[in-house]
Amino acid sequence: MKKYLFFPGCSLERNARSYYDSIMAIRDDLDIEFEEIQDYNCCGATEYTSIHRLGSFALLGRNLALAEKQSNGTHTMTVPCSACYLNLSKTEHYLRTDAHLAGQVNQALEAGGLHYNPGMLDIRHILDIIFNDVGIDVIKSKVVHPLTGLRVASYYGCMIIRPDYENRFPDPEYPDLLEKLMSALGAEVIDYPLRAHCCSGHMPSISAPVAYELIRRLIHTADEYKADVLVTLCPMCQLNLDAYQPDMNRHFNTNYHVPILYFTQLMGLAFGKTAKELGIGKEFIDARPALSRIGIEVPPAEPAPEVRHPRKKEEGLPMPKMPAKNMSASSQGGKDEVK
Amino acid sequence: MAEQDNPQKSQERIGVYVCHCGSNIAGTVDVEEVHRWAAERLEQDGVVVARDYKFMCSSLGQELIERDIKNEGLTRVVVAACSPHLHEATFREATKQGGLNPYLCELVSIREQVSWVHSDKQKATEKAKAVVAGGVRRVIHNVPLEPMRVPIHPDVLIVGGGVTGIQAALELANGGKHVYLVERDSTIGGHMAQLDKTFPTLDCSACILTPRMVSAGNHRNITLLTWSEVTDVSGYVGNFTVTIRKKARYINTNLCTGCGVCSEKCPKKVIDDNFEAGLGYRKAVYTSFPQAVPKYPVIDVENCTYFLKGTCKACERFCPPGAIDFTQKDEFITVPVGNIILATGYQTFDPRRIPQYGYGRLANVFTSMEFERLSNSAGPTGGKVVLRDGKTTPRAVGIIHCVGSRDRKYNNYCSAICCMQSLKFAHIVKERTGADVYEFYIDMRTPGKSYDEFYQRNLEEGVLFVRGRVAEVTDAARLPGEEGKLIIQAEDTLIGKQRRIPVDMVILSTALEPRSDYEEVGKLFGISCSTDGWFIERHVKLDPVATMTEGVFIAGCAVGPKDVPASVSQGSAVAARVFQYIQQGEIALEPYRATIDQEKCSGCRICNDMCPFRAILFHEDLMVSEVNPALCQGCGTCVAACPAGAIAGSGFSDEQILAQIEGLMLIDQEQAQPVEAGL
Amino acid sequence: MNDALQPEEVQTKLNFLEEVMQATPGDSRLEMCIQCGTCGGSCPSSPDMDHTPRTIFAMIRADMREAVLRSNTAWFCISCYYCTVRCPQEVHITDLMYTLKSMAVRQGFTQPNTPWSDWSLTFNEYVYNYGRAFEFGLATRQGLRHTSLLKYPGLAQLGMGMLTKGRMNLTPRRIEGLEGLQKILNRADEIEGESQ
Amino acid sequence: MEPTKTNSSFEPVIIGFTCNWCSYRAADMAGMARMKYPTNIRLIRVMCSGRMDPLFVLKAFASGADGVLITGCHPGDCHYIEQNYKALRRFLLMQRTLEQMGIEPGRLKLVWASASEGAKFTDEVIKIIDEVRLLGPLNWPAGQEMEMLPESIFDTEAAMEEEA
Repeated sequence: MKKYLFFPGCSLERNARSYYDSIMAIRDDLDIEFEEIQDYNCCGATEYTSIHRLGSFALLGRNLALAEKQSNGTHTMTVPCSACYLNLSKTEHYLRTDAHLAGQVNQALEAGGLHYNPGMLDIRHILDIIFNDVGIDVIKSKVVHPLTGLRVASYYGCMIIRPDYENRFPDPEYPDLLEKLMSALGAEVIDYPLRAHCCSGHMPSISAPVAYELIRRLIHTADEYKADVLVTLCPMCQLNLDAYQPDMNRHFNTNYHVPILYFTQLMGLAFGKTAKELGIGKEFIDARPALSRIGIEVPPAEPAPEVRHPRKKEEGLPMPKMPAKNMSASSQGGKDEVK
Repeated sequence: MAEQDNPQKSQERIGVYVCHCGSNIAGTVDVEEVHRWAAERLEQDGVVVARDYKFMCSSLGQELIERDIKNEGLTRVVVAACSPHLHEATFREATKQGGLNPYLCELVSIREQVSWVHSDKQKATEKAKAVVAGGVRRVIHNVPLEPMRVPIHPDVLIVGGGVTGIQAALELANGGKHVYLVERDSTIGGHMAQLDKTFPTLDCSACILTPRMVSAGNHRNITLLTWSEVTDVSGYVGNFTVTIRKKARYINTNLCTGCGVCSEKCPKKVIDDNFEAGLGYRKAVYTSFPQAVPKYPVIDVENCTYFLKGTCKACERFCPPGAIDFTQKDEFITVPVGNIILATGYQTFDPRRIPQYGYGRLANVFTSMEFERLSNSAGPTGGKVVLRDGKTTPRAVGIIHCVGSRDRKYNNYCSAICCMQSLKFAHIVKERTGADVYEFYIDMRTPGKSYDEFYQRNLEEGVLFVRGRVAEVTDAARLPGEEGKLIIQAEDTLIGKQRRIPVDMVILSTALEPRSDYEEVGKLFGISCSTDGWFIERHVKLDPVATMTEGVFIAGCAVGPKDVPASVSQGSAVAARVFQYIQQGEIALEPYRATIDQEKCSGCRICNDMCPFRAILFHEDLMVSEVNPALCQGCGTCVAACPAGAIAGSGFSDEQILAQIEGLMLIDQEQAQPVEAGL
Repeated sequence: MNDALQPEEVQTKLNFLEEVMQATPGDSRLEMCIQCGTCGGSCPSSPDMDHTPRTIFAMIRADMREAVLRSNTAWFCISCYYCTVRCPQEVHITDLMYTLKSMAVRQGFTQPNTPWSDWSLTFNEYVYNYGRAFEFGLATRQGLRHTSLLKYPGLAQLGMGMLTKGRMNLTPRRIEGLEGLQKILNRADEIEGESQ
Repeated sequence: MEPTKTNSSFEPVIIGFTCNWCSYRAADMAGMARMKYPTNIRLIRVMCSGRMDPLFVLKAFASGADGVLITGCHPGDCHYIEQNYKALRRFLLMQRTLEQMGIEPGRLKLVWASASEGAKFTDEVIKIIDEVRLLGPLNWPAGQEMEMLPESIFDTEAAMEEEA
């Protein structure tokens, strides 16, 4: 059993409780253990750093210092919230590379009786841990209810893959970790083009129309690609796309219905956990109709048939070859095809 | 204390010359202070003249040295300027003109190793003083040397059969010199053979290139070695020995008539990633294009059914002269040449590295090379500009500049040809389809004869220019009119607004990059590459086709991105540069050689095995070793190895180096004990 | 000596460009901007900004302090970092937007009661007073002040939904080490004040 | 902040030996690319790192240098085929000898840099300056006469033979 420090962040306490619950529900299957950081404070989201430069580093420095104290042999701290992840890793990065800044931050931390040694912690997103440390093979071996027939759009949002201070993710524009993960669960993976676009962040609170437009784009394209569900890995993305979806519909006079779930919830379902323990049902856009298709009556697992290349083979000009590590268009569901 | 090391004043009369190099040196080093210091502080060492001058390498600067030698009776010269690799020859020549042996001149670098790498003026000045003192102390121990002369083999090796290599080969061959033209591919012609039109005149590329290819192929002074690669180079200027691997073609070229029946009958169709840029097909036995030179096909063993499964041989069965030979093996030949020209060209940037442009994911995003083939009348669509479905004519086309160029994540440099190439594409699209064409550029760069006029012509033709680097290309429609289109999203920087422009086809003007094997090639021929990977010129402005390695020359896109006219100019230039050597008949080599003082030699033979050139022989009768100067290359390893100190290395003797070390440290002793030094 | 500006004074007075760069952590590379517009083209909210980020950088170079700090551009940055990863000159654009926001607040250029600056200030107030973000308080304060509930009636419904689904607390949670945190934040602001 | 252990005003002098074909050109390359490094290093050109005589290193230390940097072509790239391997063997022996004489081995470094590695050259120069600065001044009797050194020091070739 591998042990990690765990930084839940404010959202996972209430608004993203189902993210927290689903992570806890699958941790035994993944053979990982979490040591939660005690009495952590808010990471400041995108706001604290907007007003207080040094203060924001000190705010995060307190969390790093607490984590270092609790580290006890493990130096990897995993973070499920993308904003917390970015802020913590950014702070670690700047403290490690800028000795002057590190000095000032530790001077501030001293006022609270704390100290952080830059370089002591590896900050990693939970997706990174699940994908790279646990690995697809283990995940596949734990699947008892393959999500066969469920069309899933994978959505990363921004802060996990950009700016990616430690180069942990191979591609800031078109990643495919979640796609591989979802296909390991037996789901039908959609080549969702807006996978790394913005969920509108704090915009709903600042300028609702701007937010609605950004949310519309994402939901519209997911709908175009006939996604049954859109999975996410960030509480803010989930909140914006889920809770504001009805308002967005009202604003544009549309009628989209794209349920937004955490990827850990789908993992839990595939691992045979109950919808209830995974917190399913707390979303605004009800995921149950889509999920009922893969409930108890789910047909026995059979390998998904290969999706045909959208272009007819013998006519026309050949497509450029894509490197093997990326998924090519032909291996993922396109806009116009539903199996 | 320093004086105690040198109690006697040196007998030599030394002139010290400190170059400003405009502000290149003078901007960071107080050159006047350096020459003043040298005059005062190094007087004991024999410095009788110390001057600074704006440009020592200018004729006036050189005359300064000549005049001082004559008028002041100088016996040694120290120039503090740029790297010896640049101007050592210049100042030695000036010294010679003044009447001294050229090897009594020492050039020390205060530009590449001082002013350009430091910014603190005071510290840089102190270091420059140390460097000058090192040079002065060293030059006292210089001895007159005579350069060694070696004959130059008149044959020339040219690597790369693109337009640059062809041009150079023809120039030399027409001048009566024999050329080995080595090309990795099965045909010469290079990238230019793939192009449809050439800007700005829009001549058909094949029409102007193929006659040259044919001339090169038929020329009695050109030995064409296609499907071949250089595997080894040894020797030095004038006397290289080059080993070339002739890869097996599996075609007996003595019998083959180039009729093409083999390709016709071959049942295996393969995507042609090379000549057709992945947009068309070829067979497993193929010639890249009908006008290929030589006309002989090759068998692609990775795809040939016979090589994969042991059956088929359709080509063999149908070949009229029976030229197919499945038993052929790679062949190695060794040729002596005097000079080598590298015209190895470039490769294009792989736009899959910029995922937001969608290449490889979105069918109708094309690279510039794909578009060349698409618009080429000999290409897969017969020159019809259509989408990847092979039939639909686009109604709107977006052309994106600087894909992989001018971007710190990929290549810092401007690829030089993309603006003009993009204008050419715009013109062709307009002419053949009437589609709306959008050009997305950061800066329009059209310096060249009639180039800007071509830009004007595109404006007249109604091409729409958007100044803004494209952010992304997507098929995710969100506005009316975007359905089923590719949407190009960019800031139109001239109005300061984000725009989304729906098009049917996107062409990426991809960067020109150094060949991926530039490092191995550089190593093989002993030349260096810039951090980008382009070969480095001896002098970027004044000697752009020579390299720091004597006898190895570079031309064309292997030196940096270039269009056709510039490549051809370099092809001619490099030929002229090589001619000069061949016509001289012989070349002077640095006379740095080892010699063994047989009186001191104890016959221990340690040095014998040290020499990789086997230049040291042992006289069993006398029990002493001796250096053969014809074989010695002057590395000095044996000099350092001799336990008896019996081996001397001319040009880099122990005395010279030890004195230089002392000189370099002189300034610190002065700072430590300024009073005692008694200036 | 005449009254002309002394050379040292000329040197010590930073222009706006230098000031912005100095106030940004690390090497922001702002001086390297080539005005290509990749940022403005990539930005999800640039259509709603007074000026695109690229324009703002040109204005910074032109020393247009007030126009830059009064504009809504930085406040509309959502921190998606597309501009940062796509910028061919590797300018740290998102970080620069944070710098501009804090400069605007410190130099008094934000109009009071704009939803954007209020949002940041309110958010930070909760962080300072409780050590945690407090969604309910934030949403109600922001909603009451800036959102016309008549125009967006769904927002009230949303709040109710959050409560009934158990996704929002009615009272903020205070961390135990709040006193220490406040000392840390105060000290940080002091140090920053000293160094400026 | 912890006070630094060394005297910060100490500026070491490093003598650098560069081979004509690779590392001298790397130094030129660094200049042409306007890379920056401190002024503490002063370079001497030899034709090959194989020319490096232990005598040169000792002379540099005896003349007041605090460190010596030997640079050459990468193994396998030597203009003279394999002479840099000889430089390597000699270097290892020299380091051992220096240690016996009470000179920290860190004061003598061997680094490979090809003609295109201006950046690497720059990095290595900065590195040795920093490292020697930490070691502090080399307090060798100033101007020590070479003759005073034990004869055995120069006998590295014999030792090399033995090793080989």
